[in-house]
Amino acid sequence: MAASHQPASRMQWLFGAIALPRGWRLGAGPIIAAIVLAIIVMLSVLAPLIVPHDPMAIDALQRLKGPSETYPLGTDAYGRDVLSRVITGGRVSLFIGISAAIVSVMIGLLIGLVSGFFRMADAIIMRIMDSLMAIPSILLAIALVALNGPSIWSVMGAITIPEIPRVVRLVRSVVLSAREEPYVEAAIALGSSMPKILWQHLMPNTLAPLIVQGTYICASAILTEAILSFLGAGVSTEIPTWGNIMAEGRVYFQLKPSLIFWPGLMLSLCILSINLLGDTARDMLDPRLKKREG
Amino acid sequence: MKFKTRTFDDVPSVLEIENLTVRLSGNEKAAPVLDRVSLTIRQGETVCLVGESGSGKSVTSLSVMGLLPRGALEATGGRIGLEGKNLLELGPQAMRDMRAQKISMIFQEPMTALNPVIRVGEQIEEVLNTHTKLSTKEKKARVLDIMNQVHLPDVERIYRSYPHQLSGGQRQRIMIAMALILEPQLLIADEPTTALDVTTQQQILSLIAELQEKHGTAVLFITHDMGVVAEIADTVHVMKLGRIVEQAPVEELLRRPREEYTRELLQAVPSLTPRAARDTPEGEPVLSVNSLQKVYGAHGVFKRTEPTKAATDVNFTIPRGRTLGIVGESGSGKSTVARCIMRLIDPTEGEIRVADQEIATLSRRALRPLRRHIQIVFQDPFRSLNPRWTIGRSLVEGPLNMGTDRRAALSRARELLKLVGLPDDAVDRYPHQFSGGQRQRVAIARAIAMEPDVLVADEAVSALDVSVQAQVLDLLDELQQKLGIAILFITHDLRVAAQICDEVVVMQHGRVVEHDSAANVLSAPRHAYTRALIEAAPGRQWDFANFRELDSV
Amino acid sequence: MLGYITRRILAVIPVMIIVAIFVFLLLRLTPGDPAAIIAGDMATPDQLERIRTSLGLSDPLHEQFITWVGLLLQGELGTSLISSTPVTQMIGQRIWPTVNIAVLTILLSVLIAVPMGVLAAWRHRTWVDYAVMTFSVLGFSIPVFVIGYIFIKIFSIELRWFPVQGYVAPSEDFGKFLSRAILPCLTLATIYVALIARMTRASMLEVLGEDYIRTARAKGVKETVVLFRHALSNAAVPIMTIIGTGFALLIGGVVVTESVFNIPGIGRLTVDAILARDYPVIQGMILLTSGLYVLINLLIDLSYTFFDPRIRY
Amino acid sequence: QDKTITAVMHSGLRVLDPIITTAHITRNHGYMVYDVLVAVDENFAPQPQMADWTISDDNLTYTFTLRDGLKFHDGAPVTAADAVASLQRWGKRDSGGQLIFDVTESLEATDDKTIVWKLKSPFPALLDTVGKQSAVPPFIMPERVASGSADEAITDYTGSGPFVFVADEYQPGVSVTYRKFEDYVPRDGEASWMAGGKNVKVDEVKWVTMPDAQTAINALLSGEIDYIEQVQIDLLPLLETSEDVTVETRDDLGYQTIGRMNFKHPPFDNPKIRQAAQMALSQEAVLATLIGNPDYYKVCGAIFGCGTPLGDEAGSDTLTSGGDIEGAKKLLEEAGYDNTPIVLMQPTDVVSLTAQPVVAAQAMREAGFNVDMQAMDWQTLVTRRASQSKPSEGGWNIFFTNWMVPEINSPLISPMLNGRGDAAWFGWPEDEKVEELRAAFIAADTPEKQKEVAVEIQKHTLENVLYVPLGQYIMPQARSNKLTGMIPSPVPVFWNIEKAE
Ligand SMILES: Nc1ncnc2c1ncn2[C@@H]1O[C@H](COP(=O)(O)OP(=O)(O)OP(=O)(O)O)[C@@H](O)[C@H]1O
Ligand SMILES: Nc1ncnc2c1ncn2[C@@H]1O[C@H](COP(=O)(O)OP(=O)(O)OP(=O)(O)O)[C@@H](O)[C@H]1O
Ligand SMILES: [Mg+2]
Ligand SMILES: [Mg+2]
Repeated sequence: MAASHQPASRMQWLFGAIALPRGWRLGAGPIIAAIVLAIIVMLSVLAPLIVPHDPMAIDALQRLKGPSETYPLGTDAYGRDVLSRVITGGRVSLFIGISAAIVSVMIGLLIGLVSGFFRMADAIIMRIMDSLMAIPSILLAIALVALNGPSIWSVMGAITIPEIPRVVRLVRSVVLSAREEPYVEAAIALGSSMPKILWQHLMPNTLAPLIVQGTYICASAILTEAILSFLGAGVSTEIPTWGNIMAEGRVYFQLKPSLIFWPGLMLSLCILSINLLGDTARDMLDPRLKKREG
Repeated sequence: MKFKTRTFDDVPSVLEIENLTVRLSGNEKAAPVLDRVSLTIRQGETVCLVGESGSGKSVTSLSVMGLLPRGALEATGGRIGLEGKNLLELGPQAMRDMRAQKISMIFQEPMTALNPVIRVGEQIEEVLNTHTKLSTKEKKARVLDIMNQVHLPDVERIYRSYPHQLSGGQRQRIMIAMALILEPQLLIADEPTTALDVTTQQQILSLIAELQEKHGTAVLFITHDMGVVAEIADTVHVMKLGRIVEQAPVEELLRRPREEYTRELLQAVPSLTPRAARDTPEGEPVLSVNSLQKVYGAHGVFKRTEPTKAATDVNFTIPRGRTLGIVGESGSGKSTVARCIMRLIDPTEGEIRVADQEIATLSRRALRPLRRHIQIVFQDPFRSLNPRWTIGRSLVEGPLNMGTDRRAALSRARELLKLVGLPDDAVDRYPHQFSGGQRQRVAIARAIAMEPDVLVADEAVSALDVSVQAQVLDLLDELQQKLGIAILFITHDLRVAAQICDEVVVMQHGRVVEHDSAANVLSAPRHAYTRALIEAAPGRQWDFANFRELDSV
Repeated sequence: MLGYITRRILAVIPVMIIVAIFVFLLLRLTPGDPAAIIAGDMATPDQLERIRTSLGLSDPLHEQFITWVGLLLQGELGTSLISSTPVTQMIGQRIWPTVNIAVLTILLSVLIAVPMGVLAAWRHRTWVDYAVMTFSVLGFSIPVFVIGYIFIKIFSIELRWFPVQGYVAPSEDFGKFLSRAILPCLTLATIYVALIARMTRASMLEVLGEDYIRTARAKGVKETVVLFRHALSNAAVPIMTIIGTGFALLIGGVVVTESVFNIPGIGRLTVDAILARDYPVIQGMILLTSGLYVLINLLIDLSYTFFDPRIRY
Repeated sequence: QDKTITAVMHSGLRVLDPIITTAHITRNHGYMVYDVLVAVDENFAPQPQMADWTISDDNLTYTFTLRDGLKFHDGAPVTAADAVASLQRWGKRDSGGQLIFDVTESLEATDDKTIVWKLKSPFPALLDTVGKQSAVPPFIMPERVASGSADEAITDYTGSGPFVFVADEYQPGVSVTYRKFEDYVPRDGEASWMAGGKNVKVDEVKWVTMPDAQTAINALLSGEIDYIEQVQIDLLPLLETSEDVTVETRDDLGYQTIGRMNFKHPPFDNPKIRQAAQMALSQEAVLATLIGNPDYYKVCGAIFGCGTPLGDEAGSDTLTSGGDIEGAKKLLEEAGYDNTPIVLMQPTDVVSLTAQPVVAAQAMREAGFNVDMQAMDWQTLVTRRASQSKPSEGGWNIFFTNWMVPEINSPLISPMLNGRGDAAWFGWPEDEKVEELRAAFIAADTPEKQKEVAVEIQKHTLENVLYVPLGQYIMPQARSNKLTGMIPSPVPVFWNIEKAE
């Protein structure tokens, strides 16, 4: 038992209370979720090897066709194979969704912790965040594309930057309550440094709301990417992403809903899985929900 | 000494617990937390439950309330009979009706048991909202009335306060008020007076006695204070390791304990006679406090409320290796002084010197290296432990900050846990999985793991049964001998103060009213308040250790 | 506290200054030429240049900035380069639909989401919890336009309960306002219901294990009171944050919903202005929203002290 | 109860000055609010509108006489001075107008009702130009308005036409309301295109913008609106089932979609490579992707448009027959293409321009081009296409756009046939041959001769790839069956329409 703490020590420092408790049993839900997510990620990564058609090859004569043997999910308005596009679409979408979520959550977390804990910093940081919140991501996207050239990074930036203030606010609000807890006083009395208190005592409190916010950002980034594409400030609409497949299918919603259905299904499955995993992580983080081992 | 001697042979019983067994959920192999506990309380009877800390007293009471933590503990056998119904089989709605109407409970740890974001007045009032149909005005009047009855000062202010703005004892009295307001048939009080000074305690006890008189309330009283037991109990049950080991009318038990454990317990009760004086060591005092003052600012969105003067002109010094006790009225500013000394709050005025360093005005950053010199055991141990951290992790936090190697810190932590009488697996458990007294011991272990020069102990042993208490006090004494720790010991328990303090400070209304050697304060008190305090010490005519009356009072 | 509020309200000024400079620079960094929009496709370079000059776009950047700040100091936002309408008038026309829809949406969302989240936390890991989660996930992973179309299909086209599109000011005819606003609000609400419900659930779970919940139960109060008064008020701070930032987002305008339901709100105004590089309109819009955000955030912050008295500023 | 027509127009009205801009929506707005002196009818023949005219025998003096009863919306009578000021302002902005003023001796109001226009040399197309309905028509405004700068948008919207602009209800880009001008005196006779009697039969016309095509259709089906100017062709099936709605084409000429290359920079400075690119392209592929339904598009190799007097398809075989990838490859090889990336600008926020770049990029890639398709918004494209920098440094190689056929149906007006290098339209070809041919066209005095020159220009254009015509398409309109009497014209006009209750 003693030894078990040794290798975990550095990890513990980094992740606060996240150490996986022993005796925790995963239910079927998270396992299925992990498998679904893994399959979708695999499909996306391996897309170039497995798709039946070139996802960008257009064929005007095959526009908006229903499912057939050559096109199992039919074709879109450019006569492109929907199946290939949906599979390939995961590449950009998952990348943007997950990285936007991670980046904005990480940056927001750091800023929010500091801002929530130090009153002096709070006044300044939050005013900057207020300002940042007011910049529309479309404008940011167009400007970033202009500065940086059209690239996935510009899109990432344009999606992530406006999310940061919202994450900061969330983290800060949790810290504001938590910093009044006596155990924080106790940590001060024990001579813990501020970074340590922030990261080890306060940060774990923010995780549950952050998991929620993070999955939301992930989903909304994937959808926002499409909006930006269509305003000419995103990834070229030629490159399939779940977002822009759906956005392109928008016009055909009443005539050919399957154009939206498939990418929508993939996205929903993904987000559902991430949510289930997030919930599981949350439960694991809460010792009060853990069972004591015998 | 006059014991209660009423017989309850033909009085109907209110609560009948038969063979109650409680186990850790999903763990059949582990030893049960409660092992076939049986207990009967009759109308108007006061049953005291005493015993080792962690023996299952709180779990017993929670089982009666149907409030065992879901997913952690569950009742696997036996019966809890109330009015002919088995509470273990009641549905949630029926159980809800039972609570407060028929049974009320005073929880052990008042800080965590009060909702931090609702004004305490409203929290009391809520009981009335749920179970009566009074007008708003009547309700408020009832609440203020009960608050007065539990001797809360300044009830209008406290009515509007949030729990964190109250002292430990004040919170506890809120809990009591909440439980008493509806005059229940069965009152379960889980260490209701640990944070109360003896005069207030006396008031509360007589309040409960009055209730019993008027309504025939049956009381299950859990306590560590044998003095209280002697004063109020009709019947006493002694618990150890989840089992009731002995059960007898109070006088019988105190005079002729049958079980070995009971005898040990009684023998461990400290006497009220102060310890032999030790001479003051040479050299500068380790801690000196000079005209310390603390005023809690008031705040509200638009209206200003009166600020609270919690401490005024407090002066004292503690030399190396000596112990200074602070006793006094609940809410008199003891914890405030302690927190100022720790610089957890900023004193409004005054000087604090620790190891020759003026710290009252140092910045947080500059304070950090000094932290190892001065440590505190919080009055409220549960909240002072991070609920997400294992005990082991909490224990090594301080030493790691001071540069101790983790392995060494951890083995020292285990050692300390053993010294304070906690089981071996404690390091890997979380705070909520312990009993109140166990958590308090964790807090003590955490503070002494730092080997400080000054230890501030705020009600550090109040939740411990006397045998464990003795063990802990011995430990402190030993450390003091070895390392020369100076201890600031805040307590309500005059017996404890008598045992370990060299000097005693008596506080009332934020001021020091008396300050002298322990012997002088306890045997020849000068201030009226001090005299009242000593008068009120429960069981002072009884010599517990020798199972007889004290001859010399 | 009053002092704090005053300080925060005064903070509008530095925030607006930062935003003003930032937006001004950002806009001039983006390629685009309002003159080209005005002149149309066939204009010659020479004509373009003349229009540019007449719009003041040929002046050096700092002069344009000074001119604009000068206007601002007189309390003016300038006039649209494209339509020559005063910016204040344009924003004035467009902000109310957005605000009205936003308020209604948030009200609706909170009313639906909070109980949902509480229920999910209470029935943690039961089918109720999973149902709420699935619904929530659909809420934020389905594009709003899909939800909008589906609502239109069901409620407007099949059932004919509400009009397909349009906006009528509530002051003009409240009934008509409601019948037109209800679908866009519901559509937007699906996202916010999802987010708020999940946030409620997450923070409720943190709180439900606390001892004071046990105390509340010991008092015999109803389970709803335990959940909504004791637990929810402790869990409220992050939920309020989400509601507040969500509201801010709605106030900033929601382009897609405004398009689907043809609501003349500021979301479309902003996007149109950005796509047309109508600088004064964009600048005015962003300045105004930043001021609004400062106020909304102030309200959020004040709500914290209401829900958690331990929080002080 | 007022009779109101609610119409969804192809875009939002933002600019209210029909002289300063060539935007179609503003021109349409112009026709609502203003009247013109002369207007072409459906046979392309100029007809008197506000004024009758006489031409001197030497073809140098045109005398216009205003008809009686003309009033501005503020009640003031329309005078010759107003007309002169309006024509002059127009002349500064319209390219056709500029050509006339280049040869104008004088233009003056000799009395309240008479305008005398003297030329230095004959300008046979004067009446056609003054009466044209495309680009910028010379709308008649009050003198005080028209005497302002031609580079600054007007702010006084007092008009002379059949409808009054309701300033209070105007929301730029969202909606605009017009009320019937009670004092407007229509000309006698049937309405025909922009000419004839403009009889307003409703009280109010409201133009609204609906950014969402499906919403507009749903709104039309549910009777919330009366009219959609342009229906996305893929969505027609949604309307076909309804008995209350009619889908029709109002204007048979429609639009021409085109590609334009940059002559200044490699590789398209090389005519062979331009030809290779053109050879790779197939009109059918572009149109089928863009429009889908073949009823609404026409493969047409004529740079002046099919169905127009000058239209001729000479030299367009590869374009009209589905492209020749192999031929393009060969040509590209011959030309020694060094794989320089082709910067192809793709505007993603304009629905009618999203397909062309994608289809073209694929075809050119197949032919061996290294295509760098860059997505951007239309505004960025507009700015960027004006840049003469290297493609790698913020310039470009090729972009696509659409024209209304009347805007390109003659060498005089088609901007893409200007071969004067830097003074030419974006792409800046230096092409003396085309300039010569254009001069020859102006000099040609009979339709036959003109046609002959036009065919030459057609051949030359495709050979030198001045631009690539990618075919013609029409946009149908949809209206509620309650609306009757709408006249077929390229500009949607709201006079003559009746609305049943
Ligand atoms: N949630 C829990 N999970 C696991 N074990 C628990 C839990 N709560 C209590 N225990 C264990 O049950 C035993 C009995 O606890 P209980 O709180 O009843 O003790 P107690 O007699 O009230 O002690 P004290 O006097 O210290 O308050 C203790 O050993 C404690 O560690
Ligand atoms: N944060 C606060 N804000 C306002 N008043 C406070 C605050 N904390 C404590 N007080 C008040 O200050 C007084 C002294 O409190 P303190 O906690 O020091 O008492 P104490 O002597 O430790 O009492 P006890 O023995 O009951 O723990 C009390 O009246 C209390 O209500
Ligand atoms: Mg206990
Ligand atoms: Mg205290």
